[in-house]
Amino acid sequence: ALTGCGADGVGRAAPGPDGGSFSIGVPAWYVAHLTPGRAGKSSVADAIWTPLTRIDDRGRAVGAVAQSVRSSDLRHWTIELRHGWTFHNGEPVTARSFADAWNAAAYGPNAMPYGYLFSDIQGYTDLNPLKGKPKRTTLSGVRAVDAHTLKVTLSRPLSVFPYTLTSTVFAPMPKTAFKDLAGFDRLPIGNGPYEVAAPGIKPGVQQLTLRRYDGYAGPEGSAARITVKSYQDDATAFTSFQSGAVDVALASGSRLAQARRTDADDVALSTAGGVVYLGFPLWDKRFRDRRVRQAFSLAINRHAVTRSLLQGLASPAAGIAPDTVTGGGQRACADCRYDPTRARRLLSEAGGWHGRLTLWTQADPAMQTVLEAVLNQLRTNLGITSITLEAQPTDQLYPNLSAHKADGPFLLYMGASYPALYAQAQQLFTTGSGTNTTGYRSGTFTSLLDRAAAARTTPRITALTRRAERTALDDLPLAPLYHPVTGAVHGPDLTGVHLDFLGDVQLARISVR
Amino acid sequence: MIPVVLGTTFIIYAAVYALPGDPVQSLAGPDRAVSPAAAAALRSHYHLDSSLLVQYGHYLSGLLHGDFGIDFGDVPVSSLIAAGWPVTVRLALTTWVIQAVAGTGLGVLAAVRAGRFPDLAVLGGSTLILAVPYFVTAYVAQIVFGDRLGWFPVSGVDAGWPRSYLLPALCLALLGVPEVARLTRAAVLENLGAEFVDTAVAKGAGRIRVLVRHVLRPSLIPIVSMLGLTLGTLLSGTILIEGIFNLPGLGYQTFQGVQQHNGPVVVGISTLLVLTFLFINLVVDVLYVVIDPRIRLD
Amino acid sequence: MTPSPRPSPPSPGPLTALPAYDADAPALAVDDLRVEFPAARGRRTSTVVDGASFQVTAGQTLAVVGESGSGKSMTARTALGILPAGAAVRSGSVRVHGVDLLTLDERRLRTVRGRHVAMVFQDALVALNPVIPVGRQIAEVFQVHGRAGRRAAARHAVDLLDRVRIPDAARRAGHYPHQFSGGMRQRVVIAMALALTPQVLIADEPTTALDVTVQAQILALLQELQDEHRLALVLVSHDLAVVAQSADHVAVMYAGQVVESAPGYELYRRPAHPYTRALLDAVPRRGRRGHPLATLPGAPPDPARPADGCRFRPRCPLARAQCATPPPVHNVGAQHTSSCHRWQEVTGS
Amino acid sequence: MTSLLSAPEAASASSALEPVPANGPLRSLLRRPRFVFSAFVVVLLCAVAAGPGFFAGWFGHGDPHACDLDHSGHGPTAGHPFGYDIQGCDLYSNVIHGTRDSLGIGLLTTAVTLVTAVVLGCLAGYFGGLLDLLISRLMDVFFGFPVLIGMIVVLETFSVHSVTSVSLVLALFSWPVLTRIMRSSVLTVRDLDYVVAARELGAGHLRILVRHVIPNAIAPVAVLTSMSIGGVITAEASLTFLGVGLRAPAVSWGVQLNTAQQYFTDHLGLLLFPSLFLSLAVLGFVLLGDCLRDAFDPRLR
Amino acid sequence: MTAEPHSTPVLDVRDLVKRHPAGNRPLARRGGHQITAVDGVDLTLRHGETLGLVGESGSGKSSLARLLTAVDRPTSGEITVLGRRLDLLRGRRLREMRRNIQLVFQDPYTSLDPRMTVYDIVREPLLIHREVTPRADHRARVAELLELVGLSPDHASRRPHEFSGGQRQRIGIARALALQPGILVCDEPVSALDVSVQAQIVNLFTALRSELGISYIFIAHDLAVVEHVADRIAVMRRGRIVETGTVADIYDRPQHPYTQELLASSPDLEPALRGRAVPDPGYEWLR
Ligand SMILES: Nc1ncnc2c1ncn2[C@@H]1O[C@H](COP(=O)(O)OP(=O)(O)OP(=O)(O)O)[C@@H](O)[C@H]1O
Ligand SMILES: Nc1ncnc2c1ncn2[C@@H]1O[C@H](COP(=O)(O)OP(=O)(O)OP(=O)(O)O)[C@@H](O)[C@H]1O
Ligand SMILES: [Mg+2]
Ligand SMILES: [Mg+2]
Ligand code: NI
Repeated sequence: ALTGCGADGVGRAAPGPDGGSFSIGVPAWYVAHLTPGRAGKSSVADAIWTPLTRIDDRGRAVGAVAQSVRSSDLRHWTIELRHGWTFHNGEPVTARSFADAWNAAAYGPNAMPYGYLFSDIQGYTDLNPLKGKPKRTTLSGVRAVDAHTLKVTLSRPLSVFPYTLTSTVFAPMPKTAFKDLAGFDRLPIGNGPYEVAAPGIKPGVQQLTLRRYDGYAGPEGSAARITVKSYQDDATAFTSFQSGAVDVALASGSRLAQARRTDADDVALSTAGGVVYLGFPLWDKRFRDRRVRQAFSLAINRHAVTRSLLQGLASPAAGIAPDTVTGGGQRACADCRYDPTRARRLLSEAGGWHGRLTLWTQADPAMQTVLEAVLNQLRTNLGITSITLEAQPTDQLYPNLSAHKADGPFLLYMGASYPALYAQAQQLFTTGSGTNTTGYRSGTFTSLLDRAAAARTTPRITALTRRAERTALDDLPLAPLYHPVTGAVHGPDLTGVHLDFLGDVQLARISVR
Repeated sequence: MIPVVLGTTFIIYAAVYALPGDPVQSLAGPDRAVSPAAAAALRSHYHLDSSLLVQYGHYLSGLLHGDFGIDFGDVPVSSLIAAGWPVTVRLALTTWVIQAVAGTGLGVLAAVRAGRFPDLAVLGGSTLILAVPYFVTAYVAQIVFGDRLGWFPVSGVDAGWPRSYLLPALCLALLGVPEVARLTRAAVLENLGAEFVDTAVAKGAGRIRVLVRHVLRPSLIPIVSMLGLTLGTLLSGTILIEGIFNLPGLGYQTFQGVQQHNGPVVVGISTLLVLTFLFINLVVDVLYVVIDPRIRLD
Repeated sequence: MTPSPRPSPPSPGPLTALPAYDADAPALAVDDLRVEFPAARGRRTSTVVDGASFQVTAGQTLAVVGESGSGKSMTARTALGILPAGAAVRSGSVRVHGVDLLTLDERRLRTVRGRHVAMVFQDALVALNPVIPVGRQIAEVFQVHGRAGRRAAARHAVDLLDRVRIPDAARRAGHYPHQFSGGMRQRVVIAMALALTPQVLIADEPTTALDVTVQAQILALLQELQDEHRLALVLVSHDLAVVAQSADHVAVMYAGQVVESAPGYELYRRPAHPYTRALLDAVPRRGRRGHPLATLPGAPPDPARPADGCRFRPRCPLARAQCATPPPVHNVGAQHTSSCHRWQEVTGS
Repeated sequence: MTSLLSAPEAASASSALEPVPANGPLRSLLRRPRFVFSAFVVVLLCAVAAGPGFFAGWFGHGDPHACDLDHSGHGPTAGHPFGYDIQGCDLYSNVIHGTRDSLGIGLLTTAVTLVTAVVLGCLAGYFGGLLDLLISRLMDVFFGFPVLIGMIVVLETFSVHSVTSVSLVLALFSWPVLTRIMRSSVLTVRDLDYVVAARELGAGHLRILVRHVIPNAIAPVAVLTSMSIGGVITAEASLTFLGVGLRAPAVSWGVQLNTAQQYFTDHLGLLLFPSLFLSLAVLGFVLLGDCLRDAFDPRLR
Repeated sequence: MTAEPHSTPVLDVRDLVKRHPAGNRPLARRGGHQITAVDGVDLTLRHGETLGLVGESGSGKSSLARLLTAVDRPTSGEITVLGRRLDLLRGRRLREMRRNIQLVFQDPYTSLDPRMTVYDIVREPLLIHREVTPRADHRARVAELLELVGLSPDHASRRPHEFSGGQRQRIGIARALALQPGILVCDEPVSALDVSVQAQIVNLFTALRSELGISYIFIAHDLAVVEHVADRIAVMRRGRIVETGTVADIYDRPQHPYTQELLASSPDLEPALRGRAVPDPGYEWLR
């Protein structure tokens, strides 16, 4: 029954002449924070904020608030803003709005968790000294030339800078924000297609109402009102969806498989722009020998894992990015096949396996299940009997990896922060990257990637990054396993439910029938 | 009191401090590593860079000014508690009442019919309940009663008390009902053969009266202890159920606090719980004397 | 009795409404009662009451005396259908004015208990609920029979306590059993039994813990009830002096059987069973200080291994071969019976 | 001195005393079907725990680690009476092999908890005063202490997820409940007349506790204990659920149940079979506890 | 026995007071009402003597008995047992002292551990004070004690609830006798016994006294029994001892009005038995 009860938050999508309303169930962290520097990327953030650039349907970075993003040397960028953009309170969006927002996000004492994304901009280290109070409060590399021109200087050439700008972390903030950052976090005034209705987020209140912002300068949102309900548990969100309490919910794993079996029309799928890989601890001498790593990679039956265990909700990987990502989808990895005989032979050539093998992963049931399958296959195909599994919360796992304390292969997911192979390659393999978990370093790779960063055209960047990827995967510091598929389920009266490259539903495009 | 609170807060603070893992990492999201500079900034903001004693001292001095600290989103812990406490209390009390009523009722029934069908049924039921982890039961109940049958809301507290709380409370109560029931059964059996029960029968008192006033009443000590305990543990131990049923109670806050290593949040909530326990146990101790006047407590 | 301002008997009530009710029948008639603890765990069946019979008419007192462990309490409890766990009634009947209590259903029995037939249990401390103030325990009698509201019942309870000579009754009513002395508890139990002025009172050693002055008062109270309300009293007692003073009739029990039954004065003058005689001889008497008291050699038979024939045979100096057969009940005199083959020798000597 | 007490009448006595069947309820127990059943179940489970290989091999596929993803979640087939788990391993042999760890955790935790509870409960209830105050407040702290942190801290500090460490952690957070119950019943018993009588005989505290207080006060604790074995095994599943319990390739019912939780809508067997075994174990121990209780109930003898 | 009977005091009580807190409501027990159960009692018990204690129900006899055996602690006053201040003893000393002074509880049933067999109950004192009887003899000793109080040793494996009131009372007596204490405080030990068993117990007490020199405090309501066993009698009323004297003094020349009332109310069997010869225990009448 379609009774209009959107306001009290119970239930169903309600159509209306103004576009109607619907509700969506999201993980709690989506609505834990709403300030750009704190929120991270999520569909809610996307609805509230519009940064300078956005990814179009073909995976390219195109202007959003920005008219153009240009650079001659890939270090000094000039950004021209479009006219007519306003915040939800009517304040115009100017270059200042961006500069101030970025400064606030990057300023250490503000303790914005996503402030580190600004580290490529010149002056970032001044705002975040390793010790003591920062002497400056603004990024020296960011300058608002006039109301609609922003000049940015990076600390190194970066051809994909326009891509990085797609993140909502780079969104602007109005002047009122800086008076009370904490209060703003709960009831922000954004510049996106939807504005946050009072009272915003409140402890103990699990829902947030978004109202279409009619002064939006971009493509207007189709629904007039969106109720966002937060769930502590994905399974609950899914069950709530089934019972009709929300109209859209994210889903994965067996629940998604089940939904796809029963009701394929109302399921939106997307191959995530990332990879699940088995990384090798290159600091462990047992894994110094490439043949050992090859043996491990060859011993894993990727197809069996994706088909049986993951019920088809993943595609076997032979590279670090799927084809949904610019440059992704190439068979870069020669050893990402299933060949147990060769695996066994390689291992014995390398001297066989000695001692106990520990497989690591993050404390996440889905990952653990996969790792268990990997474990079984290693046991069967390589004859390693003494294997244990170690699952740690990420806040333990990552420090352990970067301290080189893990003593065995680790199963991890790496998602591109923007849909370009470059991003994946950069995050996974560059020396010094925080997400280079394997400790891989290679001169060839670095120079190839540096060249890619300095390249001027997209095909050129892609070609160079692909070469870099192949180089790295030849060394096999990690074995890509699969590209997971994420999905969303929605009610029959919604159309336009799409997932973007990171698996987020784009709220503005959902319309109610 | 004061030493208990001080000791507790310190122990818990220390435990949170000792939690392995890096709070800053947990702040930054699942698959990112934080740059050292940003990490340092976060640490100093939340005083994570100082030693345990300094942190604790800082916390205490805040406490003296009525400041319970902030969570990692800069939300005051006091407002977190203010928001979560009512939910948790409602859930706990609902559960507790179900447990108390169903538990003692079934226990008495089982004792009176010891060895016969009702007894065996209670035993069988308890066995089955114990054999399935309650989070599994909760998911099943959610799907069956919430979704398929639609008797209860699947999750959240939108439908208010009691509708929103019934299903989670029932699931949670399942944990305690067998215990209370079996405890009651044993206690009642113990007193069923007592001579004063015969006296009551000789007076012509009815079955129910004999059972309730003469058998159950003197058997209440262990039952009351148990119920006191469960009330307390219900307040503190609802993390899983709150998560599954998406109730915005303290459980979720604690869980987050633990995951993020946020001393003030965890300590704030735990201290509240310890105080509650102190109070409940004090009441229970007093009840002992009311129930059985022969007991003296010094 | 103050609390129940009713005219003299027979008191109307659930019992009188029963079809089998017969106002002229004996107030209590126990016939051929047999109570056993059935065999369990390598233990034999023990028959603790073995064919006991006696009766008492309204307004009269029947005293039951006998060896410790001879089944007096068991008989008394059976009469109200309150057996300890494990015990079973094998045969017999307990009739109150013709109504067999043993065949009444639980619901009817409940209306009779406490109201028409009341009982004073032997062990006063364990007979009182330790966690309920004594006043309320007494008041409960009124409440369960719907004879008074909460407050009135409480007032009646205080009255009753006063009547059984508990000093400062109003305050004491709020105390718990463990705060009372042995004798006081016993009086509480008596008060409870008397609350509704029952037609039959079975009192199991009601005055053992009372000093003689209070005992006299309690006995006088009972006497008064008998006179006014034709209370039938079954008095289980060891105190032969009390029995002599107040019993119209005495039944002597030995090893689960009633071995002799006689009007009070007759039993003392002319005991017709060797056990009765031994009992009388064992009474400590004035002026015999320094002499050991007469005792009965040997031990009573184990109820699990009863000797066939006369139960007293193993201890009886008169035992002959003839005693190996169960003795019949001999009429010794008016209302005087004895189960001894050789009763003549006992009385004759 | 003893001359009189061996007076003539008593002379025959010494020989007459039958050998007392001293506290030997075993014989009568053996005659109860419930006891026989529960003892059988418990012994069987212990045997399975001791030598799972033997039992697991009954249907010809005894290796819990011989898995083939192609069979993931398949139902029962010949040789695989329970079907396959999500990893394509034989579910039957997994359940059988899970007995050891599960039962181990259940028994160890329960034993540690019981001993602690009895000792501390007696100390607090019997002696009272300062000791009671200390123990009670310690319990309050433990009650209010977020179990989750405790478990994570301890388990991560041990950094082993073995049967022993999991058991100890579970025990660490379950003793206060039993202790308080024990304390309460000790409180009711300690001033009863027969305890006073024993004291009057000159009995020391230890004797009074062991001979009089504990036997008369233990019933509630015993009841809870017999149930807690099952509770602990499922609690282990919750720990795994929270990510701090046992983990694969350790096989325990808790681990299996936890996995089942994700898949039970599709593969009910994953939930059913471990639960079935767990029920059996719970039933066995609860019944056994019941029988023991009955056996030591003076009135039911 | 060495000491001259009736000379040395074994038990000496000075100005003993016991108050029980007695509020109606359990929570308000502190500071509330008090019941003075024993109110300044002075008492002396000599070696080998039996002191009969009679008095009104509720007059504090049991309370006094419990004080004398250190079951309860006095509110004030002194208790000297065998030359030592009982009320000051603690711990081990007290436990050792208890071997010498034993109590037969007024309520037999509640003072028996329901979960123990009679054998264990009667044997327990022997286990506590190991020096009394060697372990090997325990079985025989328990059987002997049971026989002494007229119980069948067959009953040793039963539990208290399986006995009749009188039988329970005798279990309590057997337990108290096990240690052969120097002083035995008996709180209505024969109240639930029929006269023949009562006679047996009374004879036993008398015999023990003459053989072992046990001193008794014997609380009873049956004045005939008291007269039979006691050397001296103390009459209690409202927490005080109102009169003490030899048996002859009390029975023949009662001074205190309460004593006189007591004697007057005592039911007399003599009229009923009038004319019957006083028998010998030898059953001559049957020969
Ligand atoms: N639960 C029981 N199991 C076995 N025998 C029992 C049980 N209860 C009582 N008896 C036995 O039944 C017999 C009769 O007991 P009862 O209490 O009727 O005696 P009584 O005549 O009242 O004795 P007393 O004068 O000592 O109270 C006794 O021999 C006693 O040992
Ligand atoms: N634990 C207690 N709490 C409060 N009052 C008590 C307690 N024990 C005894 N009393 C009171 O103390 C007084 C004396 O009791 P006590 O038991 O000593 O009397 P007694 O002389 O033994 O009487 P009886 O002959 O009836 O046994 C009584 O009024 C009794 O109510
Ligand atoms: Mg009796
Ligand atoms: Mg007394
Ligand atoms: Ni609706």
